[in-house]
Amino acid sequence: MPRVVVDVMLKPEILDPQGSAILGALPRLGFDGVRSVRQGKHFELEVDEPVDEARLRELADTLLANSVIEEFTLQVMPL
Amino acid sequence: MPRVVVDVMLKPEILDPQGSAILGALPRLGFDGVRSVRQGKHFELEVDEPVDEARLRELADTLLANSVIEEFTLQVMPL
Amino acid sequence: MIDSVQNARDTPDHPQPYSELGLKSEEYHRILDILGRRPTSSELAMYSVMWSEHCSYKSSKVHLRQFGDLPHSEALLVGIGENAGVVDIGDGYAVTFKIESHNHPSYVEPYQGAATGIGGIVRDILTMGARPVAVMDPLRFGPADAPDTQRVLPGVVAGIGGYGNCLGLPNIGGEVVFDDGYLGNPLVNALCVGVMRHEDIRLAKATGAGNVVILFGARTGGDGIGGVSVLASETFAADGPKKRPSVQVGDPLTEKVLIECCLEIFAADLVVGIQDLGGAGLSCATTELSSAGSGGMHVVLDRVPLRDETLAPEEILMSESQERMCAVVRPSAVDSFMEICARWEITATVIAEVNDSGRLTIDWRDERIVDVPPKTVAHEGPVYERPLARPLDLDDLRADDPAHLPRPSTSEELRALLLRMVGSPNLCDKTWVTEQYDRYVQGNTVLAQPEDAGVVRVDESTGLGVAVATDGNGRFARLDPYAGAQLALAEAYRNVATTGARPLAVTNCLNFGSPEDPAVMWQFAEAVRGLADGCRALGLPVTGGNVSFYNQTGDKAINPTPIIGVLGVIGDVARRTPMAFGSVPDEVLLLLGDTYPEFGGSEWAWSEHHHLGGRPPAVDLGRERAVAEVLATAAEEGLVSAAHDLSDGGLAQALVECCLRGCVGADVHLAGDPFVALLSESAGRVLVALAVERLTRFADLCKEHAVPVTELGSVRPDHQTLTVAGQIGVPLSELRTAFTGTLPALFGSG
Amino acid sequence: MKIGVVTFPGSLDDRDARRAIRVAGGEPVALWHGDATLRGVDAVVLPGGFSYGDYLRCGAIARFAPVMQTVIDRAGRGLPVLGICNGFQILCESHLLPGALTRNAHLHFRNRDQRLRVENTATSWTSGYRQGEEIVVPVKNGEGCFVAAPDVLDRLEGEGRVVVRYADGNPNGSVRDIAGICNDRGNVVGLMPHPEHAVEKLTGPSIDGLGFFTSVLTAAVS
Ligand SMILES: Nc1ncnc2c1ncn2[C@@H]1O[C@H](COP(=O)(O)OP(=O)(O)O)[C@@H](O)[C@H]1O
Ligand SMILES: [Mg+2]
Repeated sequence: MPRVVVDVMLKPEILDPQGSAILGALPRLGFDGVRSVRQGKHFELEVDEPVDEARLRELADTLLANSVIEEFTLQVMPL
Repeated sequence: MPRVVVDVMLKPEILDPQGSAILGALPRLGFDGVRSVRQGKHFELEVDEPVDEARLRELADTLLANSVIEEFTLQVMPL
Repeated sequence: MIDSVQNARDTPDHPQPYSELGLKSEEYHRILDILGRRPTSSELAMYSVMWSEHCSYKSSKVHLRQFGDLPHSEALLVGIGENAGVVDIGDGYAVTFKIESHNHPSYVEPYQGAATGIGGIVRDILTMGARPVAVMDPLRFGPADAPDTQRVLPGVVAGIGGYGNCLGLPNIGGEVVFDDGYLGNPLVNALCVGVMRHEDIRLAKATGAGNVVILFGARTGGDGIGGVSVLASETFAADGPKKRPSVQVGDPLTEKVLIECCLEIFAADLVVGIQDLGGAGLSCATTELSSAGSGGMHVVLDRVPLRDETLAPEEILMSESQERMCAVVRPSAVDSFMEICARWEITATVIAEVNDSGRLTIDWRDERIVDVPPKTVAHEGPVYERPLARPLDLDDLRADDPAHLPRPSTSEELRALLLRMVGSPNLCDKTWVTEQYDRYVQGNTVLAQPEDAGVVRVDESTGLGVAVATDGNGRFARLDPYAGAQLALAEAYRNVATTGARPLAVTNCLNFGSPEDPAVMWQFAEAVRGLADGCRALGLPVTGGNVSFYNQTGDKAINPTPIIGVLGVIGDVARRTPMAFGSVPDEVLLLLGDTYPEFGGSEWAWSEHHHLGGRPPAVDLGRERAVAEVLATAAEEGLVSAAHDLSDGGLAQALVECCLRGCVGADVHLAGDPFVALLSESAGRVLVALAVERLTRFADLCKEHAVPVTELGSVRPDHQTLTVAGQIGVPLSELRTAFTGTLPALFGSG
Repeated sequence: MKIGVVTFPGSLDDRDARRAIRVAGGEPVALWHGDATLRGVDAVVLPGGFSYGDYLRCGAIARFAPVMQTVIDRAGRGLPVLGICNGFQILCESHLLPGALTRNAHLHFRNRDQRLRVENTATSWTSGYRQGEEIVVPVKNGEGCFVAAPDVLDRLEGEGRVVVRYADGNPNGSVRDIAGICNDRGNVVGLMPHPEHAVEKLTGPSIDGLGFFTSVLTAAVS
């Protein structure tokens, strides 16, 4: 079955407290050299054929991402 | 600056209530043809050069993912 | 190119986008007069935001003065004008409390809007030197079954819980009300209560030349700078500023840590003055601190730690990034201050110095970009006497009395009505909402929702505590804003007294439509007058509050919705009166107060007939005082075992709630028309349960205060039915199903 | 007897846990996440809250705090450790306890008075209860759904390491109604419900939670 991957991230201008908390923890854990961390959501969907990408984008835009603060990328995985 | 992307998903045998809630909502919103939805986390890191991939995997394994319930994929993005 | 003071002098005719920033031409000219030159873009940004309705109260000020003119109250330690008022509750303790609105942001992004609403009010309370100890959330939504309510309500509730729970603040009460008018304009009001010792009270003023100003907490980003980016874009060359966020995201961890950090700083006595950064950000904090202080202040804006390096100085001044505070600190205390911040991993930076220049000056990249008398920005903004006009439809509305509406004519119909009413969205059980809030954290919550008021213990050794309730009824206020405000006050007052506390002080959040509409302005003026007269009659000070205008969808304003919060004191929380029947054997039921056939604006007329008309119930504040005195005395003497105030849904609703809470039945007998007895919403009434052997003493007490008492019947622990003699008997299980099923059916059960 | 309560950035019920220890007759000692020392305490409570905002995963960052390195080490040598809610999450993240706590099945934060059954009274923290005793204690969490691999669950059950179970309704979807578990020695116990909020009649639904704190006092004395 075709697989669709949607990654949702906060828009770059929006504060990401989750990413900041991770970034803040890294030096304490002995990980250096990480300059920034942003945390988002990753969705994996299994869909029927034929894949209607336009419709899936609509789904991502209205349901998976909150367009007020987030943006997304969508990829239909090759079978 | 090199970018590293880590996707963390619940192991397939672990119940994913968020994914199920989305799947359940789809028909009500008029989206058909989606068979399964799983929700995970997506991290984007900016790191210094040179990229030490082994060390980054360790970071993902100990901090970003909880190996008891989750698995991850890590990708160093081409510059 | 930086628009410096020198540049402003050199280019007096440079056109400025003041109207885009919301300034009227007269207001702009007033700035020219004050400065004797055109403002720099940074000054223009500061004036425009500080002179906005939200910050300057320019339309409401002339009315709100009535609160300041109330008779002096012994209990009032800090009055209106500071971040929050402070009252003395005895034993050296002081309490501060305040309500704020976050209505518009919560419509745009319900979760973050509501979350940052909690964050903002908590910082106001913290700023006074207090430890925040509880929050409450009066909420208004469109119809429960409207599609947009499905988006707004769950988001708002999750946001309030997400932020408040993470701060470790128990949520002890609130309101959830549905009404058509709030569909495009929900109301998200948030109340916070804080406790401190008298000597810990802190004020927002910058005094003492040579003292420094420390900005601490989150870094500054481009949040909430809205229209000001017009100015910023003027100062950029071709590439322009980065996109600015339309929504602020709250970071409750940073706020929690900021709270603990501030409390440690207060305990070490390291600050001379302190101010939170809320609306208008640094502009507000720097001008208010220096305006309230002794002289002037010089800020080096480059020192502000940024989250977004592309911010222009106007934007830094205007940013409303959350979780930031500003403290005025003696130079000798700076090191200790910084040590505490470091321990909590809080970024802290000296950004300014207090001086005696009488001016607020700000430098950016070595150029002077602001040089103003701070009072003209912060405290001497424009004041308007807006025109008032009684709404044209008011007479028709009042003439449309609900007396003509069909009423149940048989006991079967009455029974069915009762079940429909307890399951209606406004009257049904709110557990779906309140389960998402932590009520236990801090371990001092003695009463929380669904009790009439939240009660928190302040001192573990003596049992001293406070009770807080909020109320508001937009339908009553629509029919008569003067009476509506007093009814809200009376209900909150009664709710506090019902738990056994003595009411002490009032806060409010006045949610109205556009002040530019004379009809709205009339409603506002009437409500303020009603509230001020009401407080005078009850002998209570108003300690602060908030005005939220422009609550409307298109040109349709919401029902005027004054939300009133009352705080009371209870000497020993062990003596509080809960609402559940059945805690002692042989309880008899009494009704305090008089019942009249009053249905104007009632829940019955609205939920059954979608009717709003007639007159709201009559207000008798003398009676409210007497009822409150009876209840507080009865609690002190340990006379009553349960009490519940009568409000929306009348006696029927109160009986159902008390039976269900205690899991016991009751037998009641009613004199007169059972429909009126059960569903009237007459004010000044409280349902009381007490052990039969206390009856004589309690009746004497009521007589002493001229409070009418009616015997209603008795509690029946042996019998799981609510029975109204000669009318109906409904098993509790049936009531419970009707009462608890509504919100889960609408918003999903887990 | 001294019982330490650790404060992490974002801990909320630390003061409540100290109060509960006091009410039980013990001497509470505040411990700081950034200090590796346990200040000579005889037992440790990891309290509820949202350490580091619980932003990444509940307990995921707190696990690496300096104090946890000491707690992990001493727990292995028998120090009684109780993790309540966020503390339970930290114990799982630290692998002192098996399994993990995930998002509640209904996806909401839920606060309610919860009936529990005490299934194991052989731990340092539950010796004061009767086997099978039912108690009422508040739950309040957004990520309290306990999960573990089937073989892990079977081992936990087989070894009697399910310490408390939800009775009368499961508030978060935890497998097999598990509310709390212990390590094989029984000195480390983690549970989602909050016994520290059920130690005073006036502020809790019961005083049923007191037993956790009195148990460890007797355990340490004997
Ligand atoms: N949004 C909310 N948050 C917290 N508590 C709430 C909320 N809405 C209602 N409650 C609580 O539910 C109970 C019933 O509410 P309501 O019927 O409005 O009370 P009242 O009529 O006494 O004002 C009260 O204890 C109130 O504090
Ligand atoms: Mg009430």
